Amino acid sequence: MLSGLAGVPVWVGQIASSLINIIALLVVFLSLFALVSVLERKILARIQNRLGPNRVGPFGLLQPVADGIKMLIKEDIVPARADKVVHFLAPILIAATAILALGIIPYGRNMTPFTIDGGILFFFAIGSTTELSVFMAGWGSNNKFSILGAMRAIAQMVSYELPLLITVLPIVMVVGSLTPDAIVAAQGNYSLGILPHWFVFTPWGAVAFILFFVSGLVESNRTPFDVPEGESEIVAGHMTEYSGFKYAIFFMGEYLGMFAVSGLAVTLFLGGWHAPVRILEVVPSYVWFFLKLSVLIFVFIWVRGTLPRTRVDQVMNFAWKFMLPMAFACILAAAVWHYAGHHLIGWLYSLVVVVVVYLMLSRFIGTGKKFAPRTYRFAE
Amino acid sequence: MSNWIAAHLWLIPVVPLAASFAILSLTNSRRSLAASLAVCGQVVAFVLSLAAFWPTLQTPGYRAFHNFTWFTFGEQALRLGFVLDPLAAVMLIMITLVSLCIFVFSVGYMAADEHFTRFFAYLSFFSAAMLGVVIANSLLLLFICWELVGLASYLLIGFWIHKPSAAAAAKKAFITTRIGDLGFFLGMLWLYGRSGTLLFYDGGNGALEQTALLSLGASATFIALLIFCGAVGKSGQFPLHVWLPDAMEGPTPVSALIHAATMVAAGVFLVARVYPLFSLGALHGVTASLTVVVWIGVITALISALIALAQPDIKRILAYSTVSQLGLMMVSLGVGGVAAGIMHLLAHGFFKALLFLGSGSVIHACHDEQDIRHMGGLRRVMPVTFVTYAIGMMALSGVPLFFSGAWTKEEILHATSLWSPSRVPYWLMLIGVVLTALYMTRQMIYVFFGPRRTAAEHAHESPPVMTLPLIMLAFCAIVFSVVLTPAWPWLHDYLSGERPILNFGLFIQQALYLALVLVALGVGLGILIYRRASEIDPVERALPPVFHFLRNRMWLDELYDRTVLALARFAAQLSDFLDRYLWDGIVRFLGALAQLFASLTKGFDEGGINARVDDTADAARGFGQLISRVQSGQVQVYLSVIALGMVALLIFYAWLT
Amino acid sequence: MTPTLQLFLIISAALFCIGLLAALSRRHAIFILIGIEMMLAAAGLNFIAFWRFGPQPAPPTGVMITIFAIAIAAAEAAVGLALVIAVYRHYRTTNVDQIDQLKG
Amino acid sequence: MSSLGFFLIAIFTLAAGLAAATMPKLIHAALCFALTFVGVAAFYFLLGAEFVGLVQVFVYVGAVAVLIVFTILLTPRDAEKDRSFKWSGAWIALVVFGGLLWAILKTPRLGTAAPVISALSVRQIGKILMTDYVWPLQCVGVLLTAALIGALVLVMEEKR
Repeated sequence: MLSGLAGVPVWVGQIASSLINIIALLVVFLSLFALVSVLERKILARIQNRLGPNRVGPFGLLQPVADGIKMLIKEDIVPARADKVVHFLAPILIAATAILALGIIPYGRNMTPFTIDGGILFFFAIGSTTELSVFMAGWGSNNKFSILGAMRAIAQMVSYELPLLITVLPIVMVVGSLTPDAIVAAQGNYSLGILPHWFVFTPWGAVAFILFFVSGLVESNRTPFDVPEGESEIVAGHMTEYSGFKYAIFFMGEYLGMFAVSGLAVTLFLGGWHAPVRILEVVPSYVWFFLKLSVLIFVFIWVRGTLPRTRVDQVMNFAWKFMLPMAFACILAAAVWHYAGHHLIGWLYSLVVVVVVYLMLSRFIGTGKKFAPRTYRFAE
Repeated sequence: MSNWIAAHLWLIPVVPLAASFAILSLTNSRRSLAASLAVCGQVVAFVLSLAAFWPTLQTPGYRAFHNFTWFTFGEQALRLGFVLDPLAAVMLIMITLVSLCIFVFSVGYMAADEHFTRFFAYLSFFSAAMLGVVIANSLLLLFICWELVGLASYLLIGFWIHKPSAAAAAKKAFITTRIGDLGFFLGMLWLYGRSGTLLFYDGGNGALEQTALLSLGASATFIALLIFCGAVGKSGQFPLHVWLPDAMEGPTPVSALIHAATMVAAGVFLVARVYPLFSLGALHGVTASLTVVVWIGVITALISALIALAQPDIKRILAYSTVSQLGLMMVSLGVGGVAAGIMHLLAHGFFKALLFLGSGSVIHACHDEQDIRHMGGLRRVMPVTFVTYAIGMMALSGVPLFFSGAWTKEEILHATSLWSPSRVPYWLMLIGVVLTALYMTRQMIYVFFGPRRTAAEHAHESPPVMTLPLIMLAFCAIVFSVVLTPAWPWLHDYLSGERPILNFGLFIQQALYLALVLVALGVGLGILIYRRASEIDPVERALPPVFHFLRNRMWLDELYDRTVLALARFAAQLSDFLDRYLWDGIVRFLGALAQLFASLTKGFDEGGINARVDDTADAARGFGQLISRVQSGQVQVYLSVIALGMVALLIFYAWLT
Repeated sequence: MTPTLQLFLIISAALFCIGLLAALSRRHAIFILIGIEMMLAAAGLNFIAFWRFGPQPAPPTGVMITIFAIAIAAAEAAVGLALVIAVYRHYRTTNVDQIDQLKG
Repeated sequence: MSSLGFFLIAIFTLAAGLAAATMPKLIHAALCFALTFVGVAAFYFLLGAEFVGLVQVFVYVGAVAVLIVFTILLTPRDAEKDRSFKWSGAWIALVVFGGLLWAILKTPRLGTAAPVISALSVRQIGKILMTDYVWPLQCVGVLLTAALIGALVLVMEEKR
């Protein structure tokens, strides 16, 4: 944006522009973080038929400020024989990677903070470091529960990283580029003015979107798959030994990760900052982006409120036995769609492929393990 | 009929041979069967000989030969054969007849002996071999039978093995004859080398026929002389006669058969058979070889006659007389009187066999006493033996008119007188005749006349089985003279291939008178000297040194002993010495040398090479350990080695550029 | 001092030697793997440097090679680590000096 | 090609590398290892090969570092006792560095500045991968699968 300033050494300009970007990004997403943390508790409450936080500020909107202050005041306890350095670095790394991931998402027409040729790849590269940081957290706190939690988290994240990537593959194949802007541009036009060319409306796109969304849930350790910090089993997983501000940062990292994933989902499948209808193009692009983003976040929270926690082996099985094959099916469908023309027939063919694979998988993956009849044993 | 027997002439020797093998297979107990087998064999042989004799009568100079190939090596074929001619025919008859008489005689004589069957086996084996010699048409076949005869004589002389003297005598006889046979063998080889064939008569190209003879040329005399050595050995001529008197150790029939009639005659027969070789290139009948034969004959005759005078043993006297008579025959052959020699051979065969058998019956009667000085006065006790013995004595000494010996001797003397080179043999022969008469009368007086000394006390006449052959032989000795008289010289002409003509005019010859004088002189001297025969021999009393000289056989045995045997002994010792010290020494020295060398190499090998090899081995192991230390199993060491290697490469690269 | 090829080479050589240092000087088996990975990365860096500083319109073979090198290094790392775990499970130690059963 | 960036990255990478080699604590070494690779990725970015940088980060930081950390986790016994540091290794490394340095300084024509190039787009790389390097790509695919299976087999608990 600020390249126009002349007479300034090139690198000063570069640094200035990148700084501005970063600040803007931070402001937007930190405020969003605060908002969402409250919203989440309110929505969960509403799902659970209760009110949620409404004491602090109007409708409880200042609750995050209160939480923040609480976190700051709380004593930051570090376990004695813990690995101080690693313990300290873990939360920072998680937050940093999350923010970095946000850097490449196009929020509006030419409003992408960093245009990197391999943007998507950058996003996943950064995403993969989260596992390392989770492990650092688990190992740093020198606590069996935290290590166990970290191991589970890493196992889960590693297994779901693959479907995540492969679902993105059809889009990159169709668009032909790894840069988010190109992808959004590809979803630009509308057929008949009212049907946007978003990828989600293509059969393989829909399936890919669902898979992507589920993997996203797993990546950010959200509810149905929040085994790592399953309260009932291993306290807070790798975050057990954290308290005070570090815990807050962990939270922040988690939320930012969620935003990043949903942001990417929006750019890939929901047409980024494109309006749903041609005539609505006048509305500024970023408005559409954030609207779609909020919808996805709502779904995140909604899902967290409704679904029970899954068992670790179920998560693993689901990833390797269902998600991966379906992802490959999407690629196939995308290929069929691409070559059979973009209009109706191609659409039907790819639908057929997806449906066939889905049916086959559901048929064969039947766990076959009948659940043993529930037995009760009363304490003697 | 005639050419059948010529073709099957080989039957004659084979029948007695088969008989001998048959007898050998019998056990000692089958005595009568053995005797009958031997006698029958001899009878068959005699009949066949008569059959063979018959065709030779028809045509004078008859000769039928049959040759067959013995075996072939390469493209050369060795052929043997047998021939029938007057010489062979006559000899066949003489041998078979004499053998027959001796067989019959020995049946009685050997009755007491326990090896009776073996004796007869040897006898028939001997006669078979003798017959083989006679009919052989090849020098090789003759030589083979010649050796078999020698073997038979050895077996028979040494028949009484338990007597060491007999064994020694057999050995002596065999060895001396073998020396002679050696010469014979060389001659044969030489002949074969030159003429290419050993067959006598082979339709023109036999050894004794003109073509081969001419091809021999100068070597004929040497070949003849070599063959004559065989004859000298077998017939006991001068140098090799020493074995014959010792051969008396054998039983008397053996002596009679072998040393009177047949074997010793083989030598003379050989010379007669091979006569063309001797007479090749004769200047009116005289060749070098023949002169040699003459002189050998003369010397032998004289020496043996002298020795016979001093011998106490009855059989030894007869033995020496045989030697002397053989010398006489050799002389006759040498001077060219082949027919005369053969005639004398035949006649001698009969009366010498008679004398031997007579002495046999005397010994038998005197219980095996052989020393004539212990006998005496047997005239009355053994009339038949006395009469037959007297006939034999007169035939031997050559009393003219009735006795065959006289005629043949007269013929020989006549032939000798005609011998051109020198007259000396003639005179010596005359002395020989006198000496023969002398020692025969000495023997007669000692044995049959005078008082009955110790052994003769209870002598008695021999049984008919022994006296019968004596009578038969005596009869032959007398009747044989019929064919010998100059009036009807049938045998002489038969042998020389002419047709005999009867001419009584020649009956009394001038030489006959000479013979009469000589015999009378001999007998007279004998009676004169030995009238008072006693233990001590009159001659001994008169000329003791001469007598002892003769008694000990002119020290010839001792001479031989000191010369030839000494030489042999010396040669043996020399070779032993050489072998023991020289060759053995050399070998041991070489051994020591090898050992020295071995120890040297061992030392060098041990100290030098092995040590060095061990060092290298240790070095290799050390180096190996050094290297293995690099393989420490620690990954980091490997990595650092790689790094250093890279640096080294860099340095090398730097060094290069 | 604009970054020249020589500088890049020196840097990658340095990185290489640090990898070597890691491999050689530490006892734990993991360090060997770390060392190897660093050395491979240094090599990759070299390739890209040469591609970058080479005659320009060159086809990006260097890049290709580096990509494949990275892939292979990843495979190698996986197997290496599996080995380390297997060795540990068997010998109860990861101390490289003690793991010398292949001693010559 | 900003020389400032170059130096910063160089210093950062080498420091991280040295730390990885010399850190007494194993986990710290592993993490520094990850940092080194981030540094190297930065180099790649500097050299204009973003895709390789990203792949580098993706593979090394994402996968290898995690693997290493897991391995460290699975071999607890002497992770702490590992204090010793063998200086012989250091000397050898130094010698090798000297050798390489010598080699680099000796070769001529290395001092050239970086020519201006257009950034290498992922599309180009994709095209080349799919045309010229199809065969190696397949091989690497097979290799990776094999390595995967191999590693699994090695590590699988022997079910006695």
